[in-house]
Amino acid sequence: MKKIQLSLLPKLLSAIAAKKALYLPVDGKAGADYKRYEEGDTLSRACRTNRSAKDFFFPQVEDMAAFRVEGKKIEIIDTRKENEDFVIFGVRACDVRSFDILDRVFLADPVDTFYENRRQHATVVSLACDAPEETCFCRQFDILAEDPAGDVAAWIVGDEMYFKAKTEKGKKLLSSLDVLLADGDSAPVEKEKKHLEAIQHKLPISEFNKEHFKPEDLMEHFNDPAWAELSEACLGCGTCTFVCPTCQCFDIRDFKTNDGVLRYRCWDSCMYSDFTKMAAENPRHTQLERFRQRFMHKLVYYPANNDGIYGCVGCGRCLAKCPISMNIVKVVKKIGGKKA
Amino acid sequence: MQRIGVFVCWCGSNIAATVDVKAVAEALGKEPGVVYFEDYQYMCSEEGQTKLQNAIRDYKLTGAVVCSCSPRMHEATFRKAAAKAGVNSFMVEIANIREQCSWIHKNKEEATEKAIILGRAAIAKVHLNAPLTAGESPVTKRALVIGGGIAGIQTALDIADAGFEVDIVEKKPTIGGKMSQIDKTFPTLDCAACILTPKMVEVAQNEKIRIFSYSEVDKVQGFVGNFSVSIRRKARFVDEVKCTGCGLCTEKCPQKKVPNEFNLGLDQRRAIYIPFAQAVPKVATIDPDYCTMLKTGKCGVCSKICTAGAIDYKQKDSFIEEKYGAIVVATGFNPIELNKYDEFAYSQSPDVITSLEFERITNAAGPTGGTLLRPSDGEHPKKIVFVQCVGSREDGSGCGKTYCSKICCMYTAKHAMLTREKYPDTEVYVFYIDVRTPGKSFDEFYRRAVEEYGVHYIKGMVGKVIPQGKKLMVRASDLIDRKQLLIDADLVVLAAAIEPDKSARPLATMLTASMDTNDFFTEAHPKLRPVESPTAGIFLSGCCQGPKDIPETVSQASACAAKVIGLLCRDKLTGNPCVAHSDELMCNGCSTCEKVCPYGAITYQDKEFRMPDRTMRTRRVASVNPAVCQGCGACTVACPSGAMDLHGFSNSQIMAEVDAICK
Amino acid sequence: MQKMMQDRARELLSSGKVDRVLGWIEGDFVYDVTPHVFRENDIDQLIYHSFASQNLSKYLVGETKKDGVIAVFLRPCDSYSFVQLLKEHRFDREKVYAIAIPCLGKVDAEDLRAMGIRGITGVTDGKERIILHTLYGDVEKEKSEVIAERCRKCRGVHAPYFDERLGEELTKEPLTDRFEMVEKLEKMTAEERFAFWQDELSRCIRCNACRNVCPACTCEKCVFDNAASGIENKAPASSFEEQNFHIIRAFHVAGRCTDCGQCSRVCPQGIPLHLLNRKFIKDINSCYGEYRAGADLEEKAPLNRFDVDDCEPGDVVGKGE
Amino acid sequence: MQVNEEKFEPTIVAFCCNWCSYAGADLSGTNRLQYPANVKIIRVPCSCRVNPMFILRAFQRGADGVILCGCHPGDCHYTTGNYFTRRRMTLLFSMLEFLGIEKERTRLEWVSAAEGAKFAATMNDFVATVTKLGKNRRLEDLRCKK
Repeated sequence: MKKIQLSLLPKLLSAIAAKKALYLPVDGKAGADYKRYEEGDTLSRACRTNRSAKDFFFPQVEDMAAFRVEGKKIEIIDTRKENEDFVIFGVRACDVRSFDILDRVFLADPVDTFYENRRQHATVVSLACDAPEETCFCRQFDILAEDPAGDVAAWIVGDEMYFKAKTEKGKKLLSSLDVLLADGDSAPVEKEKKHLEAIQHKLPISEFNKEHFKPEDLMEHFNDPAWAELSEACLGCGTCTFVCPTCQCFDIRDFKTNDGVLRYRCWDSCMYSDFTKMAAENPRHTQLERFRQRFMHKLVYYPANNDGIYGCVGCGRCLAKCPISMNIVKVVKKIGGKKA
Repeated sequence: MQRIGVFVCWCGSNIAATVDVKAVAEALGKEPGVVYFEDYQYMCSEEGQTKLQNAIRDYKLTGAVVCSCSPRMHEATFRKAAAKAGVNSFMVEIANIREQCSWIHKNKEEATEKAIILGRAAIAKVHLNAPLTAGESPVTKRALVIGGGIAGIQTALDIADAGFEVDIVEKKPTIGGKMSQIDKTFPTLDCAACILTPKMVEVAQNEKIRIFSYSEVDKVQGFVGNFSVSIRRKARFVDEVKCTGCGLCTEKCPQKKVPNEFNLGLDQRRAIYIPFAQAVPKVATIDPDYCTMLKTGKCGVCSKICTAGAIDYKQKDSFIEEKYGAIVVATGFNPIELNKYDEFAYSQSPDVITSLEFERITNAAGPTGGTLLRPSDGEHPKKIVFVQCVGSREDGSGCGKTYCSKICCMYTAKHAMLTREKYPDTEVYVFYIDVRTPGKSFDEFYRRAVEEYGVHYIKGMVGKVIPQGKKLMVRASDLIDRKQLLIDADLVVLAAAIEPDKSARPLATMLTASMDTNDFFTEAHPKLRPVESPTAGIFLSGCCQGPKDIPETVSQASACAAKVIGLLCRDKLTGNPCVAHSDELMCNGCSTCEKVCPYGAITYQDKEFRMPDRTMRTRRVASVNPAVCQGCGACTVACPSGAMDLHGFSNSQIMAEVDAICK
Repeated sequence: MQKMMQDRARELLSSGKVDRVLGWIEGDFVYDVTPHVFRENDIDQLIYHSFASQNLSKYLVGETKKDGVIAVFLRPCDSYSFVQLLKEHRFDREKVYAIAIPCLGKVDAEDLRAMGIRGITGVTDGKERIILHTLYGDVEKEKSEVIAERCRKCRGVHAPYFDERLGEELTKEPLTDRFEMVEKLEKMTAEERFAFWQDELSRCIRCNACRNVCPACTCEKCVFDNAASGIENKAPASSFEEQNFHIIRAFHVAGRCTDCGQCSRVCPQGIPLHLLNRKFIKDINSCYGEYRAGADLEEKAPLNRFDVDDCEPGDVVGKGE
Repeated sequence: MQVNEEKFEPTIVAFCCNWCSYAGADLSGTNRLQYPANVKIIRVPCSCRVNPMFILRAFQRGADGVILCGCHPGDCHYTTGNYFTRRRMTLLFSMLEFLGIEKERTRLEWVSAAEGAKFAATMNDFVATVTKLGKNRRLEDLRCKK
């Protein structure tokens, strides 16, 4: 366990930034968002950034290759840039869990080397949640906001910040910062954890019947008439999927440059009518089907294929951002609730 | 993928001198899809066209790019040639490397580079071109002539002679126009009435011609070959069929104080009138602004004396709907208003008159019976000053016109000469900027005026005319003798500029025909298509297109008739396939496109569609009538969903050109 | 008001005058409001308070494709969207029963959160004041302090094309001049404006919430989703794409936008998108005369008509600085 | 300071309506009136065919200035096309300016078929203005030049 006076945090951040690219949530005009550290930036204490931390490994837009056309010749150009080592500082427990969920998709065979590459270069410093929003429900997915995973976990206790390395990478990072860090006692952290856990238990979203989303119930859930009502107001925008830390669908597209083609991938949303154009059209014709797909994926398909791990981390972003306030909690209550 | 051939024209040295045509051909030959390239001295020549056709056959081309002069010049030529070789006309695009490249750039390197880029843009467009086939529409074999002056008369007669029906719409009670007001015509000095009135009679008697006098065009719809026109027949309060033209009413009408417009207000007529003795139709007209009966309901003299019972005070404007294949505009001209020319004292002294007023004063049928008398006191003027270019050839800053009115030099010479001939004791001065006399026997005519008739021609402008007692003091400068002159004239005659008739502008809007800044109708081509408007089916006759004298007007009128006959001879017209079309699957049916369409080419219908989820749905969608659409593209931009696109100038084609240029 | 609406809806349903009722329903939180199609069995759940923020009119496009008549509640701002949609033949008027309801101005939970008001569990609305019940006690605020930006310019007047009015018309003076921010931006230098918009638009994630919520954006297929349009695009892949999307979108709704402000409300990134629309509205008003989209069913939209002596771009562009 | 920069040569896209402005451009060629080769003309049937999309597209692809030429108001071959153009471009240009795009980069001009001299003068002036302004940085798409 290491610690540092909060007043010295800027020094610590500078020290990290001196060695590696450092990203951290910073308060902005419209809430907190991750940005590359610049001298003077202060760590946001907001429990949730607008965009999730998945951007670091699975950015919204990523170039894959380019084709240069000269006359009648076509040349293929590798646009891949080896990523520099970087540190993400202050990731909340929900977002940290999302990395595991993404890993199971992108690092499974065949490995997505773009993703893998970014993953390998990253060191994640997580931060325990001291002031969750009423829309937070990560605990429902057995995520411990008071004791987040990551390469290094951090807690703010009083005017001190405590760090605990959880992986080799984490240890390396902490040891590289040895000069600035003092040894810390784990007792205050343990006490803080208890305190934070108590807060978690007070959060309003608690009756969560996710146990009923078993693979064997797939057809029953799929055919549930409640989907019609749930999806009736859905606008078909991609807000929920884009703010979601675990949504991992992408489209690969060609952009016509002045001398050829740039092939890139970008996030796609299963909520879109032009998602996955199989044989010219989206097989999910109605918004009901598209809406159902998203939640069935998170709650049934994904756990069925991934040892029962749900594709939701309870970060609550979709609750806050959906233009019509339709979200996974309402879905769970309506679809899963029946079994209870 | 298209198989494109590129043909670079040298245009002799017009292109080749500033553009490295070989380099252009080679560079474009490297473009994707280009399977053949060639450069040649004159692509538009028979030999050049054969080269294009051979390449199409030998290399199985699906499209071609010709880098040459403006598409406005030879696009049609190359498209026709390609069509003959089996490639759809619309698969040929022109890169304009002459007017928009070689002729405006001096640096060969720069011009060559630009030519290549223009070529690339054309290639990019051809890649997205699709064969287009023009639709066909029938032709209504009847022509409408708007305006019954000498231009309209001649055009109507020629068309009728070819066997087609013609209607003349004339806003005045009689046809005849300005020529009927003129006394003698230059350069032959024959009497205008003597040559015009027989033609007017001919029109009246021609079975193929209908005259709608005292009428105006109210609404025009449709397109070339298929116009439908609504004609307003203004109430003349006299039954045209019953009226025998005896003229008794025009003598007995108690309302005598109506300015006679035929004599330009120099004398007065009655409230019921026939403009002049040879009017066609010779039918009386009641002037509602002056008729006591119509204004107060008390009088009815004309009705009482008319033995034919032709008077009808209750007559109302009526409308005639008729279909036409072609419309001829022959709306003519007017002298400009001179109220703003204070320096010439036009509005201050009745003895300052316009040339047209002079015509009436010297006309045997005019207010003075043809004797030259001053309007003010009826005395013989002994000293007359003619001022030319009043309101013509100005710099554009004043109230006048920038153009030359063309006819003033000649008619002023005529006036001067006739005055001197009839009244040798009269001194005649003519002030001019230049004397312009191009035309058969024109210069000889002018020289006779100077040499034989002793007219004083003075180069210089009149600065001011000051009425002083019975005299008009004319202050002017003589630019040749470099001196100031002061002439005590009895009469000043102003050669006022001529301008298109005021009715032309709203008519142009109805016809969707374009006009220049002076309100003269524009030709489809100033040299090669001078009697056609750019709007298909609209033809131009006479001064509505630009100032003209009588011989020129008549020849243009006949040329115009020839064009109309050429159109009416055809049974079917092939349309322009570059028209808008709506992708019904994208269309919202929101009616936005309809609102910006100037031709009313867009309508909406409810159609059944099979939706992606396999249900059927009725949707309101736009549909474009390709025969009515003229292909402007206004709708394509108004449409937010992009459902509306334009054949031949599609969104993707234009963007491909943009891409190629900005590379 | 809520009670009145429930009663009237129940009446309409039971009389058979309408088959469904479009209104708002509450979720786990008081601000967790979703548009909902009610039938007799669930009409008790219809709510109406300061968090009933969604514009319902756009749903009519889909709802009128179904059988039967649907009743819809129209707040003043929605009524303009309603007319605009009707004008563009986007729904079947025969199948709609429109009920005008007054509105005291809406409040956004995100705004309150930014003000430090958290854990909201309930709300009591008043004309001048609002009481927010939170986990940490009640917070009472002047309405003018917390009201959403889009509601500040509201006069409370409905577009006159509804079938009946429920409650009284609450006309009011706007709290702000809606063009204030536009004017402020116009007074900046081009550099400053560019920096401002770069900062804003660079946050865009192209989730399409602004577009999909917009009652003017009802295209069968948006040009940005249509590969054939040549500008199809799914992601803010470059700063140009961000600008392009928002310029074209604003242009496509120019003269059609009713300034309902939903675009800015739903933006998860807090981009003030309504400023783009208001810029167009301001220009239209000053160049072509006052025009309010959705106020009149017959009047031609400013971009679908012209005057021969309209101003030139040069008369407008560059005059702000 | 080292003066090593080559003279900046802007890329200018000119949309010209077929009936007036394109003919005007031809006339300036016929009269051998010079204007810079930076200007490349795209022929459209009417100025009202020009979609804001095209203008933005040009900037995206690397244009430094876009000029749109049509018939004088009242002279449109299609009667009313340029009136719509005028409204559309007034709003579009104003919006671009609102977004901080230099207002000098866009222009709408009325050039008749008879105004070859005006066409050349307009292009000379526009090229000079845009050259002075420098490269379009605010609306370009960096991916295009990859």
